[in-house]
Amino acid sequence: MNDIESKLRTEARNLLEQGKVNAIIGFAPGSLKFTTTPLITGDKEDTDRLVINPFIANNLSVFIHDIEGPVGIVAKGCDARSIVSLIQDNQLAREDVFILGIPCPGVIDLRKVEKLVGRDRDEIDDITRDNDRVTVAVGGENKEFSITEVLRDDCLSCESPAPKEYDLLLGEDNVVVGDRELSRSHIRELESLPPAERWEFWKNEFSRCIRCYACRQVCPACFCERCFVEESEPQWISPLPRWQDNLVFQATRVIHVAGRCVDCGECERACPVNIPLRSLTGKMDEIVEELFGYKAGTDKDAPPLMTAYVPEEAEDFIR
Amino acid sequence: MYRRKRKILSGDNMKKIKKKDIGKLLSKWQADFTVFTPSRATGVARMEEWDGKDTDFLTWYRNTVIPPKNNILPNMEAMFRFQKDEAGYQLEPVTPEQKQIIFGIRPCDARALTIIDMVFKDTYEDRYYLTRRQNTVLVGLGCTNPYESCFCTSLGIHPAQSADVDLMLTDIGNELLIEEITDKGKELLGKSSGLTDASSNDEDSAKQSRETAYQKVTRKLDTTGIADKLQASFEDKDFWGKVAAKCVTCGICTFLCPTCYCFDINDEISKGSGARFRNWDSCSFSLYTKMPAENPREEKWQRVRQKVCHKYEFYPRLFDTIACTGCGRCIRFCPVNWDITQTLESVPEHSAV
Amino acid sequence: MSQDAEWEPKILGFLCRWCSYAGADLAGTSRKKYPPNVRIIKIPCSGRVDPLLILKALRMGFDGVLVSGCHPGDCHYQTGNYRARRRIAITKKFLEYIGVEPQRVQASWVSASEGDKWSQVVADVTREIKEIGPNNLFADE
Amino acid sequence: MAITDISNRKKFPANGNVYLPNIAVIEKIIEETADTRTFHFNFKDEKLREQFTFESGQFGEYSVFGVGEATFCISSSPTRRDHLECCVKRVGRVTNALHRLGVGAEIGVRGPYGNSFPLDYLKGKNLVFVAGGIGLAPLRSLIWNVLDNRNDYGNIDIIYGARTPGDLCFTYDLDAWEKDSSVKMTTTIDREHEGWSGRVGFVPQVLEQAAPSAKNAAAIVCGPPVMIRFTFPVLEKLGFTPEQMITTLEKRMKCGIGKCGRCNIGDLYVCRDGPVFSFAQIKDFISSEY
Repeated sequence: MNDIESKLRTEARNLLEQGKVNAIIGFAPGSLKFTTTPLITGDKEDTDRLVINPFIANNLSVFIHDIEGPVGIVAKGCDARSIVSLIQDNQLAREDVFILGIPCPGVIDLRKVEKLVGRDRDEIDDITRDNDRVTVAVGGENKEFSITEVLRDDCLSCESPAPKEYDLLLGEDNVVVGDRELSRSHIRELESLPPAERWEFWKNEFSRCIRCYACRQVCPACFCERCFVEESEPQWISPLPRWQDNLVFQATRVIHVAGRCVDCGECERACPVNIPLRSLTGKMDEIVEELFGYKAGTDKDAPPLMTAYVPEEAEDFIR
Repeated sequence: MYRRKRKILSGDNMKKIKKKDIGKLLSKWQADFTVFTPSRATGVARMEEWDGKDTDFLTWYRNTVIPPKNNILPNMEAMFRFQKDEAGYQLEPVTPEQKQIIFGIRPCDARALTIIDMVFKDTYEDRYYLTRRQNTVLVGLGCTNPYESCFCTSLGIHPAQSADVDLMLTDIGNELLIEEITDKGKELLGKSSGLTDASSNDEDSAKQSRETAYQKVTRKLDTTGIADKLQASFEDKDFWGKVAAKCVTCGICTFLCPTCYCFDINDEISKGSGARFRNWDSCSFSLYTKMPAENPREEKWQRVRQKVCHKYEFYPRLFDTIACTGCGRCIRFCPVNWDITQTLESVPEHSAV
Repeated sequence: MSQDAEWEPKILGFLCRWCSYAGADLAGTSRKKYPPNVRIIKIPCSGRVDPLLILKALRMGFDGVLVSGCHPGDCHYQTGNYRARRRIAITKKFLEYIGVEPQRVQASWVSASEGDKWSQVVADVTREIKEIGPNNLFADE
Repeated sequence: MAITDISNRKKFPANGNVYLPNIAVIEKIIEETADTRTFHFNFKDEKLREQFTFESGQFGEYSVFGVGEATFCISSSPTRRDHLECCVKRVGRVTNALHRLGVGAEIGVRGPYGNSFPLDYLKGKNLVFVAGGIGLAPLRSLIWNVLDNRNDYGNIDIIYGARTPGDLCFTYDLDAWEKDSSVKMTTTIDREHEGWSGRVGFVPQVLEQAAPSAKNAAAIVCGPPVMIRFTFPVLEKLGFTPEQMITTLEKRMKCGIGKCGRCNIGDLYVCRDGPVFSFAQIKDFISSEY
């Protein structure tokens, strides 16, 4: 148990004991190797199970809506941005959430590790990190990698691993280890293709989409009570999982969450059929930054991107 | 508990084949069947039409992400086409006629088909499912390396033995031992080439291989009295609320579940002609049971409860078997690590109803 | 893409009822000649245009989409067209990124008095879309 | 007797493929309320018209091709066979599409599915029909069935209510039953309404006031879930046992034949084991699943 973990447990317990929050949302050990699982509890004894490690993958802000009244939430930098974004969108009152900020060490991407060592995650014995080096013990061998090789792409482009918005920050702000360009390399690669090939690429990717909607369900920015795909009069897109409708669904989703998406990468991690969704959301983040200088979830007092305007902006494409 | 009663043919007519000759065997079968094998060509592991050369799956394949139910109950299939002319609507049913082999199906997924057969045969026969089922030969391949999420042995399934397939293959090193399980399998074997007789040594190493696989399934679930326990806990909102708290109600666990068979029916039309389709649906979605004025499963704990109880309480009452084969996909692919074995182990003891 | 001489693009126009729809009306009543390729849906304000409508139109096979509203500063609802502008801007860029030809998503400000401008916009948009050819994006093969 | 005995369920698969609808033609449309219509229809195929049989309480799956299928009970009585009827409230995609159809339009019909009201059990008994709104549709099939065999049954009480006078369906039937001296008909609306001189009050309250005897009786209940939920306790108070209370349930359905999954209450499938249930069968589930 590390320092942050023990501090977190104490603070979380106190919050519940003092009745400041109705529930704590954090991470507990998962049932599989190298996983954690969301812990959502009002029971103070449960706080002893809270953990902080390089596998705290979920964006926990997605659970805030489930809890009535004030809630204490363990937040990485990206989670906190999602919380801020929810506040901007009037989905949440600042006083209803107690942010237990943690300087995020970066989350290890198990798909990357699997690829690097050529083994599935459950065949790996251990993954340990020492600053910028990561050691993967597999098949009686220790393989060493640089942290940038195994961190999630969204972590590589992270500019503030520790939340800027918090009630309590557990530990010091982290040094940014990221490599923004590396994290966007797939986007650059796609951009270098002719349009028809780009379309072909996404057509192929969405051919295997099974419409499980995990991307939407894990996304804190997807908070609509009824998603457009569920409307039947009119029926905007067919419920059948054709690539065309899968692609329309996802493209619309990405546009709808523009200015709310904090590039937490959870949609991509959740996708059971490996569609590189972050290459869509990440591009959208670039677009809103380039056009409007906007970064989602960085200023809780700012109006949401799509409700604001500057009289003279983005006029060049209009006749 | 439900057990498949089928005679497994004894050892004296067992065959084997060299792994390097599998390609030839599949090519031979391709003359009469569409052959499906594990494939990652589309970017996700699933049973795909064999490309005529790649047998790499023999090294990487542990199990598919998309379960082979997709090849019998596809995630989307046309049921009939319709067209309107002067005489009115004309309907033309679509019948799945393709004869297919699913090569490499795991015992858990094969059992899953046996389990969902019961629904599709019950009261009204489902032509689409049953025709595909009839037209399919299952060639099982025993596991040698189960996942950490696997718990098939807790549900009476052997990771490397199966009576739910037509032919069963066991990895014995450089070769695969072949057992005939059904007449359909026997017939297919008759159309095969490159096989040699297996020796008693081969059978011993197959036995060894199976035993090792069995021992490797370490996740255990005690299912004793589970249906009664669930029934007694049905109204325990506290329990279900806790269990469901971290569920995000996506459709991964149900869509990737080899025994989840629920579907939706939808029409498509353009310029007067169209088709009726069915596609996978999931009890995780609130829309699944939504009626105009009410929804009996509006809350996510109700939907999680439905999923668990359907598999471990209702299905056993209806068909005398648990509708879960311990394939572990719902655990492995869950974005929040919701673990059905943990849920089932934590069902509280209530006094019986 | 094959260029059938007979082929004429089908373009879906979302026109704000206060300015552009009136502008198009004016173009009609003043007998301006312009291509008949735009099918018009009257909307209360260009701010009504959800990107979904644009995608749905393309999915349905329209060769292009034209959103037209009041000039900046003239919105009947004060800010609707500014919001539309942000939305269409990101939609256009994003669709371009995934491989949709930028010409397929068009926007214009046309006031109630600009019948001439409307006919010009339609002529230009139709020509541009004609140049890139039919929308085969969602075709199966 | 078991109401959900499925052994004698009528199977009526068309062309051996249960999912393939039969073409039927709309012959007449009756405006019941502002959003509810009754469709009279007949199968296009003459042979089928003759062969088709059903029992009161069974339902069908109705198609508007290109839009989809929806589930409605057959609201006409099997004793009156020159056409079939279904009553449709406009609430969604398929029902909207059905309302757009006119006389002569073709629809698809699959069925009949599900079990039916237990006539053998009901014979010789006093019957209490309790219905709300469009919930009268399935009961209406049974009521006419019973009235057409009037001597087989005892007293008949009908308690029917709707939100407003304009929401009362089958007013032509209500008039007929009102005039029938062998029927005790009570019509009520939820709240006072201009021009309504009849009874006012919610169906369960009116039932409680009417207080039909439970002796040698059976109550058949259908209406919105909230009405059903409040009606059972009243019947219990009046001395009806769970076995004496019969209802027909409505759930979202797709296949109608127990495959697609969604309409279950516990291990009972409303389409396959129902839609007619005794309260005894469903009381364990009714609190949280209905």
